[in-house]
Amino acid sequence: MTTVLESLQAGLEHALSCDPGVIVLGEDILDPYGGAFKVTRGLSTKYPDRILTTPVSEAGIVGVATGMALRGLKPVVEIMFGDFLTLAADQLINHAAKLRWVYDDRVRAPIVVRTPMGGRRGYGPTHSQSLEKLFLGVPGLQVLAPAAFGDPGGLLEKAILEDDDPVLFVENKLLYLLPIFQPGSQNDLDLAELTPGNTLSRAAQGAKHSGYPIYHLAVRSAPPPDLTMVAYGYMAELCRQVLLRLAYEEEIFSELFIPTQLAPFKLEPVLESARRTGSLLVVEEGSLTLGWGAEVLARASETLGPSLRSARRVAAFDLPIPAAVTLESVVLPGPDDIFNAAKSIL
Amino acid sequence: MTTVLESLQAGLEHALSCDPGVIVLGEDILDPYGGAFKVTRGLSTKYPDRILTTPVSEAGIVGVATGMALRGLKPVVEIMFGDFLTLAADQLINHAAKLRWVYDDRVRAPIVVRTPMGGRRGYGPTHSQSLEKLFLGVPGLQVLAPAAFGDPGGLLEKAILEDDDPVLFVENKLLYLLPIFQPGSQNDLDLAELTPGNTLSRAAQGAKHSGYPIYHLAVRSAPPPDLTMVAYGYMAELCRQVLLRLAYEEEIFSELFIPTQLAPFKLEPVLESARRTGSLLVVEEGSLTLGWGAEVLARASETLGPSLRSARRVAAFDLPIPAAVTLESVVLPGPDDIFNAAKSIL
Amino acid sequence: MFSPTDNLTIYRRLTQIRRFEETVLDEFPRGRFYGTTHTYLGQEADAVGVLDHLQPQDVVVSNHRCHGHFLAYGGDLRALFAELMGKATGVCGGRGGSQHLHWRNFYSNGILGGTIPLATGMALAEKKQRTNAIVVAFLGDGTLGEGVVYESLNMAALWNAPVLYVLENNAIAQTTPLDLHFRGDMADRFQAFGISTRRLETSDVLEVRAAAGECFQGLRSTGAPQALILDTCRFGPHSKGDDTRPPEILERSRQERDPLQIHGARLSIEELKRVTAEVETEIRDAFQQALNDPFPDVSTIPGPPGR
Amino acid sequence: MFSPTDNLTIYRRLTQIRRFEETVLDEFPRGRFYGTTHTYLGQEADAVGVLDHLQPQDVVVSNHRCHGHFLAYGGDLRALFAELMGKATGVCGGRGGSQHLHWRNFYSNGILGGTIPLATGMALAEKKQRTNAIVVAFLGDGTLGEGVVYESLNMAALWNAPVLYVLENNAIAQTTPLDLHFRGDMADRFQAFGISTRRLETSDVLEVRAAAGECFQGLRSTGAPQALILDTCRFGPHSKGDDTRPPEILERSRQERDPLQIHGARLSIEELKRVTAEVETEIRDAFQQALNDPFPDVSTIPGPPGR
Ligand SMILES: Cc1ncc(C[n+]2csc(CCOP(=O)(O)OP(=O)(O)O)c2C)c(N)n1
Ligand SMILES: Cc1ncc(C[n+]2csc(CCOP(=O)(O)OP(=O)(O)O)c2C)c(N)n1
Ligand SMILES: [Mg+2]
Ligand SMILES: [Mg+2]
Repeated sequence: MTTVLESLQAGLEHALSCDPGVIVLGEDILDPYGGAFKVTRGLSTKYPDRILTTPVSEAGIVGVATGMALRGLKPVVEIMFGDFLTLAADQLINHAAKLRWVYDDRVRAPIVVRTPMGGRRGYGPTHSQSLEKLFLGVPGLQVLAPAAFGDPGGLLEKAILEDDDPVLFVENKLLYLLPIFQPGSQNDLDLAELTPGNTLSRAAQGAKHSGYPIYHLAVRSAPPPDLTMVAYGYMAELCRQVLLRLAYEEEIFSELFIPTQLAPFKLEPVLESARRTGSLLVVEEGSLTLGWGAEVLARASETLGPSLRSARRVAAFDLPIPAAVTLESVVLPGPDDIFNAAKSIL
Repeated sequence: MTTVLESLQAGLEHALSCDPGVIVLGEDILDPYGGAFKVTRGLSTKYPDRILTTPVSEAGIVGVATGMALRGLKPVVEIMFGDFLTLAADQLINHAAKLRWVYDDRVRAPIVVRTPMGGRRGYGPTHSQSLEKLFLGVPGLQVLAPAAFGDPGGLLEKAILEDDDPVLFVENKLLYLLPIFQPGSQNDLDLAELTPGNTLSRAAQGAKHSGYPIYHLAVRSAPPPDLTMVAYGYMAELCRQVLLRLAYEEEIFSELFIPTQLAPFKLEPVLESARRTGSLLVVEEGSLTLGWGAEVLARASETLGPSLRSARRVAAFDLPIPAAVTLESVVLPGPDDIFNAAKSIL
Repeated sequence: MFSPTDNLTIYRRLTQIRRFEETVLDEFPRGRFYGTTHTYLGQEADAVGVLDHLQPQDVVVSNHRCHGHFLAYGGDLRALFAELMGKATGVCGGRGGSQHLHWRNFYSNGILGGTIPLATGMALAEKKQRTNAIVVAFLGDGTLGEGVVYESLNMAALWNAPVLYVLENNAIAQTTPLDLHFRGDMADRFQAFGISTRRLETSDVLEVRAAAGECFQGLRSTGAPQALILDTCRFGPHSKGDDTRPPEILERSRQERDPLQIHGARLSIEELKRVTAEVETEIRDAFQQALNDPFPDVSTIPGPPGR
Repeated sequence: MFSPTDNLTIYRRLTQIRRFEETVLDEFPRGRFYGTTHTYLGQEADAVGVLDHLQPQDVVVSNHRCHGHFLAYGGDLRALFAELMGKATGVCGGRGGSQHLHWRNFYSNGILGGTIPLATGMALAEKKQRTNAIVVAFLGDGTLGEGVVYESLNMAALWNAPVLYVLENNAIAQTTPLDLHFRGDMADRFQAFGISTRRLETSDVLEVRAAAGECFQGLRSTGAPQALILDTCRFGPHSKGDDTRPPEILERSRQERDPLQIHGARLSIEELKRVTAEVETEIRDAFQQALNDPFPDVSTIPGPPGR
């Protein structure tokens, strides 16, 4: 069975083999080490000229990559821990994401910045955050997040090869070793890949492809769902577990949507479902306030009005993430939190 | 009549005169220039040793100020344009805001980072943004925004002298020359200062004072409001105008809440009002997605459920801000947008 | 541009920049322009001297003070006026404004320092694609305050990026004089990264050109990054009406360090008069055309859902 | 600590750090510790030598590789073990973990480089408050990649911050050797900002102490910032089991550059044995106590509304 890590490795390698303009930059990405989380393992052996291990200069690396992208290459940057994206915030927000629009649509900056996010490994407050929320409302920046569903490597490959605009690619650390759930049926569950929404966002217009998938998971032959759940990354895996538990233990049937594109937001299938169920649960690992779920709920309430009977977010506490695992497990949202929240809004 | 600029200057100066630990750092803040927007004018003449003009090093300045704060001073940093906060993001998020919690509550980092935000002056895509939204969900960081209501200088002074935790203080550029609307009656309007909510956030517990005010504005002797509006900074001024227009032209009565503390979010009076009116309009100058309004709507929908009949945000387009004024005025939300949105949700 | 140039043409370029900038400052109070502007008055020799070495494939990365760089690169007067007026015919259709220009291989941005890694990456991309292009990146003394500059210097040296960093040291950052924002030695700031650095104090465009020539030479032969520090003078305010320097000092540098006077001395009075008059007309026409140009069509802006 | 120290005590400190770190690496696979760790093996002479000059009012700012700094500062063995185990008795009650320690005037953080402006600001605050305190800030060679370091050096020089930057150059950043992450001259990186810099290649704690003494001297007399570059060797993996260097090279540096061996040669066999045995007991007791210590009380964590 393929893991998310293997899939990402393969996607990255395939992108390198398809297009000589693809170049990978990051800290400690050379073999034999192959990167802190091993996504680049093997690449420097195969493509020694196109794998550039860098100094510890997150802002500089992203800037250098953006310059490369403006002049014809397709750079992929690895930021060792997503926590360090704060250092590259100016490069992402005031340079990479802006230039196409500011330069009157006459340049493209096709960079992909990959980075592991998330906790539950006891790495402490500066190596465990899920900071993607900081970048989800940045005009011109797309944010993608693979999950252990569908084709994470294909997602990465598509972002590298087919997307003209800057992409932030967020990999939750706990995904790497998970096996991938393929579309189809497995253990009482049905997984389907939906075509993405049709929002006319500028970014979508710029992409050469038809969009990034949303996955849909539900208990096989279940009655119509009572609850709409939406989650991305590793939280989708936790939601999968909770979805089964709700069905078995509580006879609560829910459908889970797993978007791979977080920003620009495309929520049509989620909103449609919520209109039907009237109950929406949004689950994320980042801290609650102004997390991804805030925008989901805001759009849901704008769009659905009173037909949204109850809505709720499950997220991390608004606190730094403590190193001690006992503390961390309280601060981060777990399966029980999701389970209880689901029951509480029905 | 006192302007917001004069009030802020006075507040800053008063803080300097009250506490010898207050020290001001920023680019080009010395007299005779006195800072790009003149908030520091006169200070270096009066307090030559405590006004430090700095190199062009936004990250470094915030870091230096945080170090000073950890060791007993009360530094106030001016970032010349809020657009450059991206450069200090790591210092704010991974240092200043985190250290108190991470160090087991045994340090305090009482810095205030002041910065002008906002457009409508034709400064273009890197000098016109309202980027405060990036910092509204950062655990440990408080975000304040004065408006031309009440006591902007007092707000600043309180943040400097009485708050133990880091504060980001966001000044919309168009506020500076506005006269201040004092609590009481003026031109058919009543302004009241509300005591802030009682949310038990950590930051509030840390503050030595009772909280930052929310202002309430309504047409004098109006019937019960049909609509709840909420806005901060300069958008509160535009909402004030729209509130009158709605009343005069459409006989739509609304009440406007103007929070001075954006984060941590404290929305009790707003949510109470929305529960009564069933209609909530949130107005901000920053770009729509995951702006301040997203969290307001998310909380409203979580708290109010179906009694929130209709909710809507007015915000900037999800685009960089163009330099040309004709384009900029389309991208940024104006009075007509607010007016139309208000009518549309009733 | 793109080939060694005669003295008269050089003088014309200096004059174009000078008159463009003066026109901008004159017309600003009349509400013709929007937002901010940073004029190149007094520094004209830098851009004209350095960019005279450019080949068509070369790239220029500029900063907030970009009008002079843009015009020396061959940028169009009318398009630049129009950009500053927010017109559809502007360099970036009015989106960029004074600080954000892009045309051919020219790029500028108003975030100080942030352009330096971009320039470095561009140079690496050109090298990888074997275009023989060189990237010229302009920055000011104040910009040495930004950390990302040093991150870039290190990477440029590490990977041999074909980039020439041109530091225009006018000894002031906005209103802050060098001694309040800078310590140490300016050449050392580059040499500490193993980057070969030349420094000269001049406002003579031919001296600048000669020094820049050596840098280009070095770059094209070794492929290693180079730095050129030009000690220069800013004659005007930082932006508009915000000059806090003593007028007598300014006056002295205008007397002693004027690139137009210095280079003009190489031409005859007739030549000077002719070029001045011709440029005058050019500028007036360009300004007038830009003034008559249409504002951008706002209906092209894609809005958010719901507005 | 806080006064010149005899050879035996110095040796004891070196040994405490060594045995602490070895214990951590040994026990990690047994699941006693959480998350990550960066051991100080091989670099013990740096912290012990430098911090021997500390006065009680002085401040230490440390980085990801902070255990050795913390113990040399006088930090408690059990509290450090407990912090790594996520116990309530840990230095920061388990919140910080290996990289985020604070006790008295000691501060560390896992974000590389970001600590350097903090240290600089602390020094300025101490100066303003006339405490006579000096701030010692540790950083590694890889951290010279972070731009904010240079922003800080400039400000330290500009404002005469009483700070001593101690660069521990183990010629590697995680797995990246110096020649793949660094160009230029390391002392120049500081001197380019006008910061007086000493460099020495040694693993002899007394040599380190002597050089550091000159820096402290310089600092206390001139008030100007100083830099000390210590060329050193990392004996262990970067974190755990992630050493990609050839074992023979490592073995050689363990033979030739072991601070314990080098300094131990100044003591008698009996002294060595005694100290080693005593430290052994100390470590074992501290570890055992920490192991028995309680986990933090999770009920003290304030939750978000609605959970
Ligand atoms: C990141 C950033 N910080 C601050 C500014 C505001 N600012 C614009 S120009 C300037 C001074 C720049 O000085 P220098 O680099 O010497 O260039 P000069 O203006 O002298 O040409 C400042 C502080 C900016 N544009 N970007
Ligand atoms: C901002 C940031 N980037 C990257 C890392 C990941 N990281 C931790 S230690 C390290 C290498 C540091 O090398 P050096 O500064 O030489 O210190 P050493 O580990 O050799 O003591 C890296 C890249 C980090 N902690 N912080
Ligand atoms: Mg300058
Ligand atoms: Mg090292």
